[in-house]
Amino acid sequence: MITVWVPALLRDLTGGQEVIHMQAETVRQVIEQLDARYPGIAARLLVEGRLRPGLAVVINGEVSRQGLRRRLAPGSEIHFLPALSGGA
Amino acid sequence: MTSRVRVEAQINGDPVEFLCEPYQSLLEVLRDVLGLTGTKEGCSNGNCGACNVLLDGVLVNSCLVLAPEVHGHEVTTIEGIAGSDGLHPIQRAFLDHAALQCGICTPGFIVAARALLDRTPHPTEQQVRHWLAGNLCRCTGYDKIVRAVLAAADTMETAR
Amino acid sequence: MTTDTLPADTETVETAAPARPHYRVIGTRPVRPDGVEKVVGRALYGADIYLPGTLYGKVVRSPHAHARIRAIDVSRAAALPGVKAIATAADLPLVEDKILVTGEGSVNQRYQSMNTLARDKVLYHGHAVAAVAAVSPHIAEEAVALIEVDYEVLPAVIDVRDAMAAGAPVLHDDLRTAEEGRKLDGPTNVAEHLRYQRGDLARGFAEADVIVEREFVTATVHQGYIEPHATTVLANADGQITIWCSTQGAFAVREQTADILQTPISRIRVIPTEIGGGFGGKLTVYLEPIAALLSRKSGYRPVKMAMSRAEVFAATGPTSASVIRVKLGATRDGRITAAQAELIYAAGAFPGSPVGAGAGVIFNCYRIPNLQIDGYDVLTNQPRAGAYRAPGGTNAAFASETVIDEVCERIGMDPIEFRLRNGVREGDYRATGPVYARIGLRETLEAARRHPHYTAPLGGPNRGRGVASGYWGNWDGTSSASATVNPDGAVSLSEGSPDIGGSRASMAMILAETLGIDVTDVHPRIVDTDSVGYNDVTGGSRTTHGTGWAVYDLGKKLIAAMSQRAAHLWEVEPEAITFADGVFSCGDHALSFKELAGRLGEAGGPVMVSTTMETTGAGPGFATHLVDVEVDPETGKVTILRYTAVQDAGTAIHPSYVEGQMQGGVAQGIGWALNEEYVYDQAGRLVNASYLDYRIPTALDLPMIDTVIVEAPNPGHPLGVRGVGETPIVPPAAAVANAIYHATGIRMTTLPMSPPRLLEAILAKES
Amino acid sequence: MQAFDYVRAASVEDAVARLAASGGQAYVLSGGTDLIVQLREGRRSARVVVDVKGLPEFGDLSYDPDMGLLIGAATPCWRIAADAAIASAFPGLVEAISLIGGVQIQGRASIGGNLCNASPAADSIPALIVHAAVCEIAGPSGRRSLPVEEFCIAPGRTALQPGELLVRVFVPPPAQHSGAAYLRFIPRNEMDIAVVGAGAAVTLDSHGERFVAARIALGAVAPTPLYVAEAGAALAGQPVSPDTIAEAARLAREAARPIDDLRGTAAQRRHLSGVLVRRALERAVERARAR
Repeated sequence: MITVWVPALLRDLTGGQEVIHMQAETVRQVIEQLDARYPGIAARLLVEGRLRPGLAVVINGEVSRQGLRRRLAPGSEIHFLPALSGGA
Repeated sequence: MTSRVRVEAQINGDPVEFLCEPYQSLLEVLRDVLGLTGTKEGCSNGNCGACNVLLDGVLVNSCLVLAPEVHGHEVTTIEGIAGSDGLHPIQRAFLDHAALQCGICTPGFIVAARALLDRTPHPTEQQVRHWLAGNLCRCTGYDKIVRAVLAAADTMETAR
Repeated sequence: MTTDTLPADTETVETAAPARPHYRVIGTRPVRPDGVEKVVGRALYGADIYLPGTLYGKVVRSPHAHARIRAIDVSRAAALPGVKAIATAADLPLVEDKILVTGEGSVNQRYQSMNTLARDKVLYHGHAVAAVAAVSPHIAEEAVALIEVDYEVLPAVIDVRDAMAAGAPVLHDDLRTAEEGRKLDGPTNVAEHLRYQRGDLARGFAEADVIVEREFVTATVHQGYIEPHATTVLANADGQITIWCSTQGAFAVREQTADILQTPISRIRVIPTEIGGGFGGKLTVYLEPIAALLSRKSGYRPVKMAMSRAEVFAATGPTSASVIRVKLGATRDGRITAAQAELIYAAGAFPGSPVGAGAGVIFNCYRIPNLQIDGYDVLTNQPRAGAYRAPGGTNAAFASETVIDEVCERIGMDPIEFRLRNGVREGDYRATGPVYARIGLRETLEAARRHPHYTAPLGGPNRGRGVASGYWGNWDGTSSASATVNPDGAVSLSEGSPDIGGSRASMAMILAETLGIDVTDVHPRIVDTDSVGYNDVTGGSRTTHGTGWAVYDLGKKLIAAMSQRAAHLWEVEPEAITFADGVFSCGDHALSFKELAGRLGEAGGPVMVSTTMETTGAGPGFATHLVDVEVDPETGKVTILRYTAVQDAGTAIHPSYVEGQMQGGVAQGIGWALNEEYVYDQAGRLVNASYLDYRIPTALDLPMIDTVIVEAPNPGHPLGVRGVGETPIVPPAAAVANAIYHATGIRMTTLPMSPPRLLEAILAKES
Repeated sequence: MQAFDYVRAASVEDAVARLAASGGQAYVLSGGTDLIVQLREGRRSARVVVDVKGLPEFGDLSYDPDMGLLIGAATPCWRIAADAAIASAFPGLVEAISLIGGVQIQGRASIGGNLCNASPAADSIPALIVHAAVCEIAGPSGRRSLPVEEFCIAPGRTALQPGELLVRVFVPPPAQHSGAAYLRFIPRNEMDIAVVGAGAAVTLDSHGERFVAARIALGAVAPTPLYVAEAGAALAGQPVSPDTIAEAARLAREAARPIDDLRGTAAQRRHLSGVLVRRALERAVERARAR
């Protein structure tokens, strides 16, 4: 099971849902499933099929540089954070 | 049109002769004409001490001295501080006490500290701080610089 | 040449398990390898490069805060004998949007181009408009005065509150507010709105016994590095461009210059000189693309450019002024129930303030069940905000840590006790979301509470003691390095992280530790962009972590390569070779690293290894600071009597330089707290662009700064390292403000807490 | 840096002739710590600078307990401060000149330069005023004297006429039972321009209980350094007490005509005028009693 924390300004799309659990093996799958459940989310996270510039995917506290290809171990927690926070 | 000035001076013990514009600073001539780039430019208006040199043994900002003014005088720059063994005790102390980080202000501090210890061989911490207040350092918070100067004073006393 | 005695002011606290390994080199205090050159004045910095035939470049800068450029007439300047080239924005190619992450924030290259030379509008006092190259600095200066720019002056906006108001002058007609992947309607100065949110804010505040809410205002401040920006650039007719410059990142200079000039990146070679301070201010290019243009246009002569101190203040990247609102609720027994913050940061002329990082700092020290943080990146007619040591962190912590002090006072709880009750530890979630691995906040709090400073008598009237903690996320990033073994057993190390505060010493120590050799037998060099693999900038407190890890990896590769040579020599399989305590052995055979190095000629030849790593695992840094102040109630002047900084360094490689980072960060934080600020006139012109009137602390303004290094090893790094450079600037403004309160009973909510401001508050309180 | 010529004056007459012939385009160069910055930043423009440091009178420094103190206009501050006899006789003056810049500035800066730069915030001028110092001026029609308080007439402007230059400053010997002090307020502890400066000189009766005479001057609160005659006059004949000192401080505060600028606010300067005059008077009294 993967735990996905929905960015605060996208929660209007998830009906206020803060945390979403799902089965997924990659970040790409996470976004696809999010978009399937809450249409419109992918358009806010991606630009031309890639992660939006300035957006970082944080997996278990670590910023990933592998973008959508990044594989996820079971139990992973995912945050989408502004990249400009300099590792914060 | 201004005319260039011929200047003869002693620089770090050597007789030196150069031509300069009348409005060039000693700092510019040291760096651009004489290749003595150890003297640094931090502000060019007398507020940071990076360009400190000794003029007839007196500590001055070389950015506030016109090059023609040193005609007939003695100038000591950072390049002239070390003795024959390569390092002055103040330089040694700066290394041992990690008294530099980026190092850009270091030549000015060392020249200033040399002028202090020439005049006041056993300064207090407060005297060191007062004397060095015209030298800005943005890296260290001055702690290790002050300690290095105090330690150098001790070393020089032991050597005396 | 190792001085391994600790100065009396330093205490190193090793924390509970996992036990720190025994190190032979790490934790000692050798003389830095680049030290002698620096103390004798022979080290070459940005302005110290002199090539034959060099021209001198100078920049024409806007005298207005906001104006449209109607026309630029360069004819009189071009006619001046000795002038060899003139450049304006017309010489720059158009650059598309491209976000470049620099480690301390991100930057859009289109805006970088517009910042390099103003295209249609000047957006701040000091904005570059044109540049000249001439045979002497004096002629270049005269030529600058002969360039006539026809401006249509526009209304300017400096304060973020004004910039957000309806009817404010808009800097960029095409800017729309970005909000998590969508753009809002209508022209604006608000470039971005970001939000962190968790739990139920209303319920959290309802549970609180005490709620404190305050608004804070902080001024624009500058990094104040002593070395002004300087570069020499030589463009060749074959398209090759060589750049000598003082920078925190040679590869960053290469990429930015390539984008701005639309030149293939491989045709640019950047040779980093020694760097005279940066603190985030030397991550982006200002002069390099201009000098390259001038070099091309002058018939491919080298062009040297160096900023004056006034240009450094007016036209580089200071950090943001801000308005921050904080509301915090807690129970009487000292538990935070809810926290809310709104951070508005001035970005200057182009988007990219560190508001995101500030939003990360503001509550990340604490476990907060219900919270909301809103950040706004707002354009103003000021130079584009650059990074400055823990960008956005000092102002954020000034707000949150003084509010916490007030909460403690209201519930009658010791401020360290309160922080221990709420402070984050491993497994807690950051206010910004992700979970923490092992961290050292609590260790810093406990060490501060144990420190004699915390209970020492204040010793006089008008004195007060302040406490504040601070967080910085730190960065890991990409590092490359290579090493070769010399016949005498010394190792030459080539790295690409500009050494801004002694990192060569740490790199040499890490390699010496790994190889079991003396630190003096490692010769580190910072090399150019053609001579080492890619390196991210020296920023984000990443160098000892990231480049240190790469160097550690090099050490492992060297051991493997040397083991092969030993195997060859002894005619055994490489797996049979063991390496321990600096000695390769197999059966009766044993050779030290040095001995084996001397026999490489017969053992299979020279050894060279290289590595390139995208490192991970940057461990967040935490600090707790104590400060005693005395306030002159008749003048409003604050004297810093005593300062103790406690910080978790994970593993302190070279304790002297860890202490140096702590002391330097504290000094800058004190300057920010008490005196430093940009002062503008009514028309938005900067009026204090000098060290005389932009008042950084002198040696007479500071006491000795005591340091306590706590070591809670970072599990994300093979040596337990965490970055130390930025965290120490986070707590000082808050700590000083809290101390001023305890001395005077006045809560200062504006930075700097300069004498006129504090005096006004004192007089208002008295009447 | 703008282009200008550099000449060494061969004599006072030579300097006067060059200044007179320059049409206002010549500046006298002594320590250069203000002039060179101003020329570099374009705040003053010159065709020629006339270096007077080689002229004998300009480097004078002599003190005689009966005759007083004579300071050449180009004598660097460090030489004055290093003279123990002068420091003991004129502690307020030495206090003031020791505050001009850091030691690097002290190595060059001179009292003559501080006067001729005519900054409202100049540190040495209030101290010279309270010591009743007199300027010795050379010009086309010979020498003349001028009380220091009349030397500055506007920010950056002095009473020197075309062709005139300041040669020396004369400070009369301190009276019996007298003491002086100079204090300034700056945000840091060094390297700043005075937000307010205050000089005070007092002469007490032989018991040290009553003011015989007093002079008070302020810096940075008016277009020129300000001699506050009425504040000193109010003390003459009065007992030394917190009340009389407070009254003098009040008069000084009221005489101040400060402005807001980047270095301070008018309200802050007015307030500090009173505080610093009180503190300077207290210190001057202490010194007078100790003598």
